[in-house]
Amino acid sequence: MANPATLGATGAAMDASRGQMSSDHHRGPRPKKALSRRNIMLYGVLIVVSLYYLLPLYVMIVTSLKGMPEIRMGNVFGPPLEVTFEPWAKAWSQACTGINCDGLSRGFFNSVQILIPSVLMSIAVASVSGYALSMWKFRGSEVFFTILLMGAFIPYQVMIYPVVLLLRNMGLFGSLSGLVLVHTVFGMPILVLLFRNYFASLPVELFKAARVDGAGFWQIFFRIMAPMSLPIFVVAMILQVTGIWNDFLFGVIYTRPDQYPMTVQLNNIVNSVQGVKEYNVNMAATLLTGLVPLTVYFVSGKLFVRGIAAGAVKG
Amino acid sequence: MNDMSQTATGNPSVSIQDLDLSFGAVKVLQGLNLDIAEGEFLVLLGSSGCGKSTLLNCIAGLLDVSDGQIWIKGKNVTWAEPSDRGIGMVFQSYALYPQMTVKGNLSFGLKNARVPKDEIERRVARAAEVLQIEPLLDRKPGALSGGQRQRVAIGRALVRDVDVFLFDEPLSNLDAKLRADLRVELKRLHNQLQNTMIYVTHDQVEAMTLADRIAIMKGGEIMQLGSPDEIYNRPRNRYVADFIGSPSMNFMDGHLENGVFSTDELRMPMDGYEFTARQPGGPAILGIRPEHVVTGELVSGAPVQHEVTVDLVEPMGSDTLVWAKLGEQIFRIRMDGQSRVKPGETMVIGLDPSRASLFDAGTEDRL
Amino acid sequence: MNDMSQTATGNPSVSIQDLDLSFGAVKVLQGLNLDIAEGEFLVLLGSSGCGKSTLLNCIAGLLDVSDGQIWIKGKNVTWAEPSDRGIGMVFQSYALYPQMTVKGNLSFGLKNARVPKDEIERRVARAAEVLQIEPLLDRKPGALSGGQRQRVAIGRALVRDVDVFLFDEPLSNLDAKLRADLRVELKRLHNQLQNTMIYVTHDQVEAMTLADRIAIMKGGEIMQLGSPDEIYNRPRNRYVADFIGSPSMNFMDGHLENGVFSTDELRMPMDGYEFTARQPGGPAILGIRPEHVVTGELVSGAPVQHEVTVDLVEPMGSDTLVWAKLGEQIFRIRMDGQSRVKPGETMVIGLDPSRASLFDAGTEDRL
Amino acid sequence: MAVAEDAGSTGHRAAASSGAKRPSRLLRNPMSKIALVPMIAIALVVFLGGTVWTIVYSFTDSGLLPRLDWAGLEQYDRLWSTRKWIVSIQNLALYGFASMIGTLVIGFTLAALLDRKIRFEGVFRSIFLYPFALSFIVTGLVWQWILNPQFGVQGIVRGWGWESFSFDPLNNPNIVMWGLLIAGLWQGTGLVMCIMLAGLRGIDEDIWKASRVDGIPVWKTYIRVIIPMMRPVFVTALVLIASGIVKLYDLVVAQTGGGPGISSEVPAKYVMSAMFGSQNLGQGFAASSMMLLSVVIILIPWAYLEFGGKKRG
Amino acid sequence: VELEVMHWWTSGSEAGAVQEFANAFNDRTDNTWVDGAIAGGGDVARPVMVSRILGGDPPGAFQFNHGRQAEELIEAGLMLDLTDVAEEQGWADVINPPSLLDACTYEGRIYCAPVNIHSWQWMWLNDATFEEAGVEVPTNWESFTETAPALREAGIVPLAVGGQPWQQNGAFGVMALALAGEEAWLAVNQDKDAEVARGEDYARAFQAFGEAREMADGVSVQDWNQATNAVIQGEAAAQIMGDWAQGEFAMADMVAGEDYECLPGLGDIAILDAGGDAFYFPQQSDPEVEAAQKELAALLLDPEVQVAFNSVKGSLPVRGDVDLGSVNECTQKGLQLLADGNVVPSGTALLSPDTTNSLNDLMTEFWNTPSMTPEDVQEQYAQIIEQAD
Ligand SMILES: Nc1ncnc2c1ncn2[C@@H]1O[C@H](COP(=O)(O)OP(=O)(O)OP(=O)(O)O)[C@@H](O)[C@H]1O
Ligand SMILES: Nc1ncnc2c1ncn2[C@@H]1O[C@H](COP(=O)(O)OP(=O)(O)OP(=O)(O)O)[C@@H](O)[C@H]1O
Ligand SMILES: [Mg+2]
Ligand SMILES: [Mg+2]
Repeated sequence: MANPATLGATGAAMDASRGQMSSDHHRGPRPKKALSRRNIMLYGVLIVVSLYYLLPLYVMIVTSLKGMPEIRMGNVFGPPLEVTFEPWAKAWSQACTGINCDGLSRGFFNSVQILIPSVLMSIAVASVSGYALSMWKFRGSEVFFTILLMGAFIPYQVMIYPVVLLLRNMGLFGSLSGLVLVHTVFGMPILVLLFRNYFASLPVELFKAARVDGAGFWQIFFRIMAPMSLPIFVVAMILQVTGIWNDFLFGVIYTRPDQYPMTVQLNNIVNSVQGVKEYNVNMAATLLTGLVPLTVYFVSGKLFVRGIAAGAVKG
Repeated sequence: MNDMSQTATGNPSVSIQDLDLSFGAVKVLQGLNLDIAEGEFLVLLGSSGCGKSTLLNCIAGLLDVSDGQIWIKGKNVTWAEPSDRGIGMVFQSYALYPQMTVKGNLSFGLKNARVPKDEIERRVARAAEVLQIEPLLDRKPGALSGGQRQRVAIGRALVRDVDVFLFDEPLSNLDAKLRADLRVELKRLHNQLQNTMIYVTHDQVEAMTLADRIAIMKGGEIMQLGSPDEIYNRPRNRYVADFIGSPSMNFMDGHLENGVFSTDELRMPMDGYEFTARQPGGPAILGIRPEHVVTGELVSGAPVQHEVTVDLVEPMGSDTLVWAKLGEQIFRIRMDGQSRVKPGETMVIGLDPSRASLFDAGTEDRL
Repeated sequence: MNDMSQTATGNPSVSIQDLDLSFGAVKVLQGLNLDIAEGEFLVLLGSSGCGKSTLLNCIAGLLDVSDGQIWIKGKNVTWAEPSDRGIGMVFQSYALYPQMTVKGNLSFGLKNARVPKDEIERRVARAAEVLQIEPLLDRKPGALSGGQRQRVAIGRALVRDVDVFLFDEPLSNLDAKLRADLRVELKRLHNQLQNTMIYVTHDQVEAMTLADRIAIMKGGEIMQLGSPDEIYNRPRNRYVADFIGSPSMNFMDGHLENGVFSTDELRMPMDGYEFTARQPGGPAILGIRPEHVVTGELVSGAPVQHEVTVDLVEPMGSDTLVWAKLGEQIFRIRMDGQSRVKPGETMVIGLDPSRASLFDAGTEDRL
Repeated sequence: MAVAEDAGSTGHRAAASSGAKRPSRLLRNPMSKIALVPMIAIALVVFLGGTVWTIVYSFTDSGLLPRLDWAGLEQYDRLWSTRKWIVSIQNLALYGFASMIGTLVIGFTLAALLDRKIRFEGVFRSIFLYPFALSFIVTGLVWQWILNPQFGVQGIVRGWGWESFSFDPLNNPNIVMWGLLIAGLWQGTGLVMCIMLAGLRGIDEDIWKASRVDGIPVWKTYIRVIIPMMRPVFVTALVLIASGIVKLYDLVVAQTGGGPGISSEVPAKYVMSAMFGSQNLGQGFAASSMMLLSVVIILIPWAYLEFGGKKRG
Repeated sequence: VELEVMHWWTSGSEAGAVQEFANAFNDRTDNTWVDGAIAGGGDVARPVMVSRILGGDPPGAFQFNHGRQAEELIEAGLMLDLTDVAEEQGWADVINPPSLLDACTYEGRIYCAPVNIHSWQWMWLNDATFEEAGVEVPTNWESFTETAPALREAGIVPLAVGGQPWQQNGAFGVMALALAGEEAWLAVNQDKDAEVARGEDYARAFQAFGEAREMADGVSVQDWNQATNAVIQGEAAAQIMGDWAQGEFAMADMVAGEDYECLPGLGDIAILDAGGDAFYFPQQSDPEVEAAQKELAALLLDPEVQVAFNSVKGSLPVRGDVDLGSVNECTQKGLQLLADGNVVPSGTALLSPDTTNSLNDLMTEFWNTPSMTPEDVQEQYAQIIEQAD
């Protein structure tokens, strides 16, 4: 095929005949895209904003690599003159909680032990509730949901004593199952909201088809709905992992010392009222504590956005 | 009692009695009666929002009726679970389970019903054979084309060995070509299986080609129930007449007296027209389908002739649709695809009273 | 350069030259050339995924082309902003701004272009009048029916006083009846405004009725560009022949020698057929449209006659589609709606070589 | 119609089956109701029960331990005559308003920027989201440092030679809430951004095309077309943000401890310090009852509109 | 048996001191010390302790500031009666000052074991700063205020006060006792006499506190140890803070009497308040546990344990009959005052936490609101005292 346009494909010819109408052989000027004003603005803003978000992380990392004398000198932003990993080691395995000096490592396993059943349990209960609320509505179900939603706005601290009394009556106070129950309860409002909205956005026909196929409540949930809802489960997991992993109040109130989560150690390292604050150890400890949720974020970042999309878009 | 439910013959496979359904204050279905014979292919046809899907969902047990009863195969199933009614349903969006393979989709219902393993195998194999989807059994729905998905959705109803199939606009998501092919396939399937089928659509070509009987619905009520032929040729009222047929029927307001219909332009003795009552009279509406207007050489044979002016010509390949003016009124005429008429020309058309329809101007019922 | 772009007459309104477009490694459009005359109604027709929308988006400036040029009204707009190209576009999903009233939708673009207030009023009023949506001006899109939304979407292009209208399957979301009505309205609008219109669809009835010229696309290339009549009667190759026409063309494999086409069953002298080349020969495919098969009394007048067995009958009201067997081959025949044939019967059909198409068995190009 | 009735009664109605009788509303789909029992129990026993319990005890003079010594409205009297409470409420109103707007605006803006088909979207998204993972116990301290007039931002800028530069939000009672906001936004916007981003991804591509053909600038399209379309997303985001604001506590304790003076006190902190600092549970309960009341006043009409008004198909 | 002990002693020296208790308990008895440390002070730890008690799973023992904080728990009968242990060990004879034991006594029964004494009544001065400003190191509040302009001149902030409310209220308490006198102080704190709080003597204290507010302008830190650090670094000249501040000077290798001075009672009235910590023992159903609790109670006041604990913690022992060995000048001053009986009960023993908290809020508001006059704050102070129970 004879292609006259190929003649004009060279840049020089292109510019020379710009705006000329007589020949239909030349190409219009192709605007430079990569460095357009729009892109400079866009990335400029993003990078500046990123700096704001990264600044605290930078301070934390830098501080965690300094020795105490250097910190006393007071330059928050300066890079460490002498890099030391001792604060990290100390935070992990030496920092004292009362008379136990084995750092965060002591609580790490407890945290995992609390985290796993709590996350599983809260997601299990919330997903089933959200599913029932969106697919098996009955008169009044929304009223209960509204009450539940109110729970999202109650400061946890207010609920400490009522929950203590409740757990006591159930004989669960001070046990791991009690704590799991508490996490489940307080995770409910937001999680049920998320799940309910997500399931409501799935096609009703699927539900109907499954009912015609003779599937019951649980079969529809496990065989049809749950496998389609991976993203929202990931979202719920991220929310709960973050919330439960970072929880201090419930962990310390509803368990006994041998089950204290990592955050109790973190609090003890960070919050000592008297004496010298070892800021470098504090920072290292915080970063260490945040590693688990951070890992979860990075691993599931893509699914996160997708899942929230489905859950949130349909109000 | 009207005659609708009596048209069905034999012991009805599905019988709907005085069905009412309201969403809150909105009454969607009202006192609906319908009997569907064993092995019949019934099409529910109606404009959007008239309650077709609602009726189908009631039959399937996916909506709780407000009042009335539903009988399937001689059993009152008004409050039975969907899976216990002996029905299979195919949805507009197919509603295939996306994470299961085709085989999984087909066998899900059977597994729920605890059908033995080898029996499941047998039935799935048979359905796959009937629908020619054997090579697809291990794929997931996402990897299927629209037509294939449709077949799987039908297969899902098929394997369950049900008495009644319910289809809710199963072809409306497909493009024209595929729709035509699957329509034929469905008809073949029905001939082969001889199950009762209830089919919702708002495509009249589907309705006309597939149905043994068509129920035209409007606002939650059945306007007319009859064979495609009956509905096409003897619409019970103006709504049905207008609804069925594309391009739609031409209507003329006029007056009927002593068996002669007349307007300002036209005088038309209704010889050969079968009146429903003896010698009606008064203001009336005459309806003539575009394809029943004759042109060219054939005009001379038509009982009534008239001159019209061509307004717009739509060549459609196989046919040509001419929009002409008869006095002030727009008149649609379907002509052969090879016809060459131009806007502005005048031509003579011929009308046959025996193929026309007459309606009372007030009640709009057929005269 | 092939001869396609030369078919257009006069100064082209839109001219597309050697257009290439790729998404990453996938070449969607390749070396596409197309000239569209001032005031022409061009329809892009093709199966799903063939690149129709992509081409339209390139013309609108919504996709950056990889290579080639686009000229509109004598200006090179290859890299111009969509709003500066003098085009208006109507989308399949309408893409109305849901939170604005109809009036807001119509005037949003104008306000933005700082058109004076009274001028905006004037233009909106005119568009509303043309489209008959005056009573809807204060409603939001959510409160409109499908057809009304469609009109608003057209109105949004209309008020902008553009030279070229682009439509991307504007009717495909509507039901059959509405589709037919709006089709006619669009045709009227074009007659009235005389703008250049480029219209994407995969519905052939739309294409046939609306187009001045149709471009049949396949895999990012234009297969045939010509008037509806040309495309219907003289398809350039087997793909086009198969694609256009519903029910689609019947094909028979055979052999052409000395102007006679023959299969095992049939011998058909091709008298009256216009060959594109002189005296071709060899393996060939014969195509005959179902509506060009004559039956009944007319058979005697047909040059070739043959007996077939009826397999399936689809009455469609106005027509009846008969699936018959000619030897082993399925043969579709369109008959009058009043015909009464039954499966199993045999009947005689007549074929007219002058209305048939012949294709080379290898290249599938028209002979 | 009567005929059909008769035919029914004589014909097949004899073969009555389980489907014939209308089952009671309660017993239909029992499993779905059983499955909701935990949620209903939690809603009623914990949240409603806990609320009622709290309100009841707000009328007592409970100190360290809850006990039913009635005190009438005394706690409320005292609450509303305590300056700290008034300041807390004002602060929360200010912070809540600013944070709501700020989080939505920043979250949406970032999402919009990320939605412009940019490279490294995943990296930017992670950067904006990571603060959500870190506990405020220490990040509050870091922000304290950064905002510290001597060795934080102010110090650095002065070090560059701009001697009169002044930026000490945490030490200035008038602007301390803004200092909190800086950190609050830092932590909370990432999640909202994710929600918004997801919402943006759900917008029909054709809307964008239409606005480009209409020649509408991008920013205007966002404001006039896209944002109105994302109402449900904003509602979800709002519930999340609002619940975070009402519970605002950790951030204040970590960053300012309520200071300088009482200038950055917030209701949740008032409740905490009344309950566990002053050992005056009654007072804490009274304060939290007031907080709940205002939440209910906002929530109930909203819930009514959301669930009560319209029915979904 | 394993006995869980909850406390909020988590910093280096505190934890070291607790270790002394734990070692003694583990070595000398058949029981095991299970440590339940929760940092963050009483506000964080208290709800945990109370929750545990309410939840029916109380710890074996827990730390409270002694005084009125645990009153309600005792009233509710949730605490173990230690009277028999106290009598057996003769606590009444050895505990000095006796007010400590009074704070543990409710309706004649003893419910807690005091373990240490901390006193608020100190002012710490960095000698070098005064030298730099060219003035004498002051010996009382009066002379300190006179040096203030000179210090300012030299670019030194006269007084360092941390941003937390308890520090400001605490500092005022010290000034009130020193400037208004013991009598007025006791009338206000012990007898809740609002008239005295409105009176002349207190007006002087408020005026002085107002001056202090001006003198403190220029140091903006939150934590008390940061303020102490400002003094150590020479940015500020002095700080009013409890004896726990001494540890910071020691850490910075400063020597009392040479590098820094300490003025008990601001040098005006040499008197100390005797605050401190005590352990409480919740009622348990298990008699074995109860036995262990009593063993621990006895052990806490054991002379050897007292010495070991207090020398690590840097506080003063509650027994008058033990010798801490070699101590620095400031500690010696404190011990001397204790021995001389120049002691008043601590604020926590006299005022309910509710009142203390209200006062904290008031004083911090005053401290941070320049427009608030000493007269304003005096009136509001009096009102709070009026309502105190
Ligand atoms: N859950 C519901 N709540 C309230 N009204 C409803 C509900 N479902 C359907 N409707 C109303 O009932 C009427 C009938 O709806 P239905 O879905 O049966 O129509 P349809 O005939 O199937 O229409 P289409 O051809 O568009 O599918 C409509 O007016 C619709 O608005
Ligand atoms: N953003 C994209 N990235 C990659 N491939 C794309 C993209 N958009 C379209 N395509 C591919 O380009 C081809 C042409 O798409 P286009 O949308 O133009 O088809 P179409 O003819 O409009 O089809 P339809 O009738 O279904 O609308 C398709 O194969 C499609 O998969
Ligand atoms: Mg429907
Ligand atoms: Mg397309």
